[in-house]
Amino acid sequence: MIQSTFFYTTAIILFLIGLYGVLTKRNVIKTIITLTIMETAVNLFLVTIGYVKNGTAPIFTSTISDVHKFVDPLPQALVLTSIVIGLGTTALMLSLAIRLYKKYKTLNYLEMDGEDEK
Amino acid sequence: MIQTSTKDLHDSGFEKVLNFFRKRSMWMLHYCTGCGAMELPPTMTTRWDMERFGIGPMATPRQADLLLITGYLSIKSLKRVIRTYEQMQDPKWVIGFGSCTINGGIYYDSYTVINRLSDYIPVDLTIEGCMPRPEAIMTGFQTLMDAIQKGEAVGYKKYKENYEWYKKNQDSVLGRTEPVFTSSEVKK
Amino acid sequence: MISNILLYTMIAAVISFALGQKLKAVRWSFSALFLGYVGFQLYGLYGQWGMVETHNIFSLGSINFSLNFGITKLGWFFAFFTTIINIMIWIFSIVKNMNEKEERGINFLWILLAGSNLAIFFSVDWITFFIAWEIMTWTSFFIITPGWKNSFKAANWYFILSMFGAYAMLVGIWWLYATPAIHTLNIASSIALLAKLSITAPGTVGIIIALFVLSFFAKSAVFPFHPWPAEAHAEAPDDFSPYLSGIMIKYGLYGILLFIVPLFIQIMKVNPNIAMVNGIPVYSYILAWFGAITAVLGTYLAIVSNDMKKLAAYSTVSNIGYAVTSMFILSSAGVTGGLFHVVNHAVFKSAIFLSLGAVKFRTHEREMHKLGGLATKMPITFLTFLLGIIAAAGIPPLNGYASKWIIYQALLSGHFPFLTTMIFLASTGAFLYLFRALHSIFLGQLPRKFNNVKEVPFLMQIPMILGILSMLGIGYAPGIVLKPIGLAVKAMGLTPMTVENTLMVGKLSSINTAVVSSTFIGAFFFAFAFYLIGKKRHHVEPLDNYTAGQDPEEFGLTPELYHFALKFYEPVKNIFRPIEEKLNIKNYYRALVRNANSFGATLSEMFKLSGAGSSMIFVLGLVVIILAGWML
Amino acid sequence: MIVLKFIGYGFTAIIIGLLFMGIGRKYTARIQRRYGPPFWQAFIDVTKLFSKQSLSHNWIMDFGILMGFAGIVGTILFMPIGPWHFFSLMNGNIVIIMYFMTIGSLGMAMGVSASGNPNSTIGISRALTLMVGYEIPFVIAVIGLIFVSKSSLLGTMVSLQSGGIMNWNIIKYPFGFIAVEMALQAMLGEKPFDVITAPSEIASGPMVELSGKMMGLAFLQHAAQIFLETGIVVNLFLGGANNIWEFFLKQFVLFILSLTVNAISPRFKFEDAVKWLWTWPTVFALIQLLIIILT
Amino acid sequence: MKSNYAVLLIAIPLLVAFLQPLFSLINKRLTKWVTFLTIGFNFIYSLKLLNYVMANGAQIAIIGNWKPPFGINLYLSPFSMLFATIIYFVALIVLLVYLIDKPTEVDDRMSIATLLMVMASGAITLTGDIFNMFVFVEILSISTVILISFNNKGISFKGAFRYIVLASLGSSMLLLAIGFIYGSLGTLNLASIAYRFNLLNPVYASVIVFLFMAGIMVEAELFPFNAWVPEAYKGSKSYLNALLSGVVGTTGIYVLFRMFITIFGSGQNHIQVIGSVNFNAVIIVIGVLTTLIGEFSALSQKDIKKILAFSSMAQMGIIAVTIGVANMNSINAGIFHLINHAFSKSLLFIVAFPIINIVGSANIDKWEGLGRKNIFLAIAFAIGSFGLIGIPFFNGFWSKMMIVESVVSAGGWMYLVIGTILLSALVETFYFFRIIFKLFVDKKIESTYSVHIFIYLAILILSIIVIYIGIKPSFLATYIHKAAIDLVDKSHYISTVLGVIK
Repeated sequence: MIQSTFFYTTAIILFLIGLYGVLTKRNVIKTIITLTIMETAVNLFLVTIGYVKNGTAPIFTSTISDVHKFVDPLPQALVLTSIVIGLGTTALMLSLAIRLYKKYKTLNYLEMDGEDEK
Repeated sequence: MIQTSTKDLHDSGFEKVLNFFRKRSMWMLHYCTGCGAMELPPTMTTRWDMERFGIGPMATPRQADLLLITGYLSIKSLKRVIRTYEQMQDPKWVIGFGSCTINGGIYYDSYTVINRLSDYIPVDLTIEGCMPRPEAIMTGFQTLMDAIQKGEAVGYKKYKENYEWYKKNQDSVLGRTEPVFTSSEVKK
Repeated sequence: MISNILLYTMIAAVISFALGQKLKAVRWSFSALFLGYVGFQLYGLYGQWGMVETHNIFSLGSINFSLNFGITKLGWFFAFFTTIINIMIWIFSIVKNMNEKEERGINFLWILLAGSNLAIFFSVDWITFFIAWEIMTWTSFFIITPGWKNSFKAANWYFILSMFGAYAMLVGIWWLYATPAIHTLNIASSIALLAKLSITAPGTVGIIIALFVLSFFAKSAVFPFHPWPAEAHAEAPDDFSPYLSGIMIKYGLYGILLFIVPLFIQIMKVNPNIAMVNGIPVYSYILAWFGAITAVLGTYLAIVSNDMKKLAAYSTVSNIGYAVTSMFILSSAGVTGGLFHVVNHAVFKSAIFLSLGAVKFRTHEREMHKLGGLATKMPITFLTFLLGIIAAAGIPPLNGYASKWIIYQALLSGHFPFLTTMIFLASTGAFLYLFRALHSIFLGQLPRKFNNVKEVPFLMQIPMILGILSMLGIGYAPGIVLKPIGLAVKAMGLTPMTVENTLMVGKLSSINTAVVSSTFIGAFFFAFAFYLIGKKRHHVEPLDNYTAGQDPEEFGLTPELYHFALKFYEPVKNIFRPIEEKLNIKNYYRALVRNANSFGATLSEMFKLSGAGSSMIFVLGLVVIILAGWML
Repeated sequence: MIVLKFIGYGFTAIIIGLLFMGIGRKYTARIQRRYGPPFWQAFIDVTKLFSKQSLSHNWIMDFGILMGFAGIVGTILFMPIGPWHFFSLMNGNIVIIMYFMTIGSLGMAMGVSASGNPNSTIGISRALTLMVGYEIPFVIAVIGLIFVSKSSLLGTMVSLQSGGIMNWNIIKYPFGFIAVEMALQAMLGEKPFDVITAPSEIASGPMVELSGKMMGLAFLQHAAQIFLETGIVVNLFLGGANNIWEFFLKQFVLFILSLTVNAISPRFKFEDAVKWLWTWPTVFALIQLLIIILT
Repeated sequence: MKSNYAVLLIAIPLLVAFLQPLFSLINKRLTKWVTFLTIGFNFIYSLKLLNYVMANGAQIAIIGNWKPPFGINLYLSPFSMLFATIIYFVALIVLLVYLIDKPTEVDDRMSIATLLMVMASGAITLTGDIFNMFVFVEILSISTVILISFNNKGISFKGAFRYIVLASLGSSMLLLAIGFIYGSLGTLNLASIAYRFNLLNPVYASVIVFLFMAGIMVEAELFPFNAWVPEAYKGSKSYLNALLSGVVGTTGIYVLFRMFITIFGSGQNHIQVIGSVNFNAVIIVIGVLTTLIGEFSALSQKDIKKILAFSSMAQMGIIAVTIGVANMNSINAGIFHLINHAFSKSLLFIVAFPIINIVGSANIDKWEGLGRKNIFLAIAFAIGSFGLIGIPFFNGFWSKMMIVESVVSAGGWMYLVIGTILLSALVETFYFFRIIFKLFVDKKIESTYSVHIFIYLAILILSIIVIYIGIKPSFLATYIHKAAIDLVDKSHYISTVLGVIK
């Protein structure tokens, strides 16, 4: 139980760090990094939900039939999906960062000015 | 030269009745260029009080019957006097004050001052003096009143009859001032 | 029947729009003829009181939207008179638009406006009323500013204030509906129920009344909404200004007569506990004061304005003030006087605006000091304007006098000394600006560039002559208008005034208008006899004038210079300058708009701030959410 | 018959008015220690004016001046003159009188400003502004009287004041009378309120272009106006009259009162005149009104 | 069962999207047509399903024969089908314009993104599983970002980047909410969440609702998650903005409706979101603030795209208020207004596209005189604006009337709310009238751009709809009525999905 509290706490701390970063960082790359931290936090959180101490894979075999020891597989599926989506998002963001840098020659979001007409 | 004599223009008939009212209610417009203006306030106020004859000052030529030329007239102001006189409504009379309006007085040789007023507008009465005292002015008014009553003060008719002659005289002096004015009235 | 008329109006509008750019004359003649047809139909509807037509639109949830048209006495009266005045204006428009640049949309929108005009007067429920009200607002906005840049700012004054009013009314309508004791959208029954509710919940009733009053006041330009007419009237097409002033500005008064005044009368009957001043509810008294303030303020603003259309517009404001004051007296004479003044004002103010339109048609000038001496060039126009201002100043024997007399009767017999004084002050002041306009436009020196100005074409003169005739006619026999007004007043639950064709009986005194008119005519002949005495007068040139002996030409004096029209009432302005500097409602409105703009700019800049995560907005939002969740 | 009565009213007003003017001039002269013109001087002036040649700039000028004169003459018909009254229904309807009177002002204003002289227009602008100035105290005072007599007819007010001097409104409502008297001074255009015609400033203002019989008509109008305005005040405050001579006498007393002030006063600056009228007489009128309302 | 085929609405666009590279090998323009046809199929099929659902009541489509709550299901109800249909319809109209837009290098990829976007939006409305919803939201935001960034301008990348950052932030929160839900309720099926939600600890429920709301507010363009709106709209093409507003925004609000009323809501009639915090009040405040900020920001803008963007934001705020008020009338009104907004705003964005091309600028100051050159476009713009600001006999009028009615009838501090909303509406009216005025200014415009017939067609269809709804709203009223009942009736939702539970 202590461990899961630890994980929850870690997840929330990481999430807050990420949130702080997203809100305050003006550098495009740093923003992306903090977002990734956030995603990690959420993933950690999800995994923790399904975590059971000394748990086993949720497969009924002849030896293991204790349902309470089963680790919930669904959160893990969720996390997998989430990781995949996160990867896609990060890739997209990075490609946008490249484009932004090409256009504005800077990575500071606030310094990206001009070309506002049409 | 003046074409008609004033005798032919005298009032007659009902006009003479009206003349009674006219003489008792002379509204004057004083053209105060010269020193004669100084004599008018005492004439108007308590001491001599010309209002008892119905004579009072008026501000505009439209209502005035009597034009007082109180002293010398420069050529520039002659122009205004003529316009003012022409704007007055019949019957109307002119009184010249002092020698300046008779022969130029002390300004007789000035190139800017006219000498004889009656060459330019018909003067019904001139009051001698340099300047005339209020007593003289009062007497002058009364003389004019008598003339009006008799129907003899008909300068305005004379002016109409001899308009050409007066205009010629006026133009002859005002012509001298041509360079002073703009081109617009040279045509006139 | 009514819905058919409205449907035809829409069809007529579309036909008008379909007519090409070349067929301007056809378009305007068509619309005038069409309106003539509508007027004829309306005449036929006289007497069919209580007829209601319902068209369901849809119902969703617990609300049922439907359009209900019915004929009330008040509504018919307004509809008929406004239609007739509109026909007059459109006859004027035919020539005006044939000779000037015309926007095709104007006629289209105007026909729609005329339709919504009828719909307002024939609606018997609030939804219909509001729909007609909204259509009226936006169509008139685009007529005032059909793509002319300088008129846009002017129209905005009108539009923003009107929309503000409309939204206030919207809230009022649904508040009515949401109040369990009322829960109706029918106008007549909502009045009765509100009056009953005022015993138990005076606060709610007060707020609902305030919302409606806001709306009506905004439309009728009662203080503090008075700035819009000057702007809108001045910049509107010249033929639309009469409509604006003669008809449009009356919608608010119609609303007051339709809802507020009957409501107060009902409340007085039903609820004996209401706070009273001089026998009328205190709210009504306050509203009457608003009218009085409007009257005085409008007068002052008219006095100091130099634009002739603005002047006439402020004059309208002040006349609205009289009517409002009179109506809120709630006595029979008060309501009759207010209503009568509305009609009279419609007549003489459209005549005035038509003549101003005629002047502008020929001279293309609006600033009064650039005009002058047009009376000899445009005699019919001058006469229209002269009689118009005589009527507007309330001088007998023209129509404006009759209604002002009733207003004074109402005010004096109701014991409102200060209101009377205010109205009298405004009325005397009216004299100032009206004369100023008369002088600056028609009298004085004729500028040289207008030496070739001619009278307007005959077709344009027709409405003006009609205006003159109706002013004289109503002035001679006010009974012809007062009798239908009596019906409408009776429908509100008041005893109508005793009137005959030429006799008005008041509490303090009575008046026979025919006698007054003939007295004037007799006096004129008397004076004319004196005029015949003596020599015939002779004519002189305008510039042959007392100029202290100076020759005008030599002096460089032109007629334009010798026309005293600019800063005509500078002394009056000087007297009021200290007050005006501190209390200029227009400046408050301007500041409001400025602040709204900068507020918007600040907000939109906020979106650009602080990185892709927009922390600024985010933190603000979180704070709001937390606060809202915590406190509400 | 009615025509003759009409003419009789008109001529009465004119003759009495001109007489007042003449006597007034004499009176002023005596105050200034002058001999002064004869008391029929005003008649002489009018006759002379009608005998003179006259001009007008356009038909509006003629029309306006006629209208001005007609307005005042018409108004007089509505005023009860002692026992005389023209209309029984509207015997001194004060609202009609106030508005009918303005026909006179409007006509005059229109006529003179048609002449195109700025001096006259300035005069008119002053006259109209001054009108706003004096009508406020006047109206407030009149409203008070209307409240107490419950009628807006002068005739009724007069009959309420009958029966001795103690019933006169001047005794009952002195503050109102003071206000109206102050307003009357401005109404008559006497000093200190003679800014309208200020001869040395704006060349006698409205009259600047009037000549001959135009001026004569204006003169008559002024005479009738004196008659009318003093007459209204007599009816309002001095209890009307039982016969016309008493009426004229009361009018004359009022007129002399205002002439006395005229003879010894300087001229107000224009804005100050209006401001003054809006302070002192208005305050008096308001005091009167409050007294009436509260009692 | 017939309704099971509803999965085709998701499957076919997905399949076509993956086949698009193959089509692009043949011809790049072909991909546009394929997209168009696919969405066309979706629209027609969803229309059919809508009518079916209207007649036969709500249905579920079970995927893979796993019964809910264990399997994934689609929930076909009047409400969801109505919005699916509208989303497909708007997309179809937008694609009509997209078809004739000048060909670019990236047409094939753009087609994919569009398809995915529309598919995801449709799927969000249909799905009965919260995690599916999350996935589709992610797909929606990613494809939207791609769509925006294809405009290839600095501002598009900026907008796209801001959007993706906020969307990731939002989806993290969404995921967190899902985690909380799963951790506490052990289910991801919406119906069973709805069934058990009131069993939760109120504080815990509040956290979930808060996180969920925060997650979806990015799509719904609600304050404070709407910072992306101005730049993204500015960055993308005008007609694609119709998708942003008409599809993405509509979807976001749809989710809010579904979750707040049906899933988290307390049940019949006056619906209160479950939890220790008064979330109805929160969402009302958010809505009001969004409206206020949107309208006033729009007032200060000169760029038509930004104006319309801020205006969309504001309208979303108004609809959010109706969600918060949550009585029957307000829900009706909200749904109605959402539909109206989708049509009117799409019309405006689509009209803005040829206008920008004719005038050569999105700055409204340069639009002066357009009405003299092309009266049709000007009138269409006027119709769209009238529909949006609620001029009588245009669609928005009725819905705004209903909104005012419902909010006023809620009483209390709602008077303040309605005051603020109407103040904003006043501002909105003003700036729209300003634009319409500018269109009719007397000025010559030189341009050789000729408007394609398809654009006219798209504009005409939307204009007719806007006016038709305005004149005869009763035909829509039946749909809205059923949709609102479906939305409010929580027990019916649960029993339809899960079968009858005691």
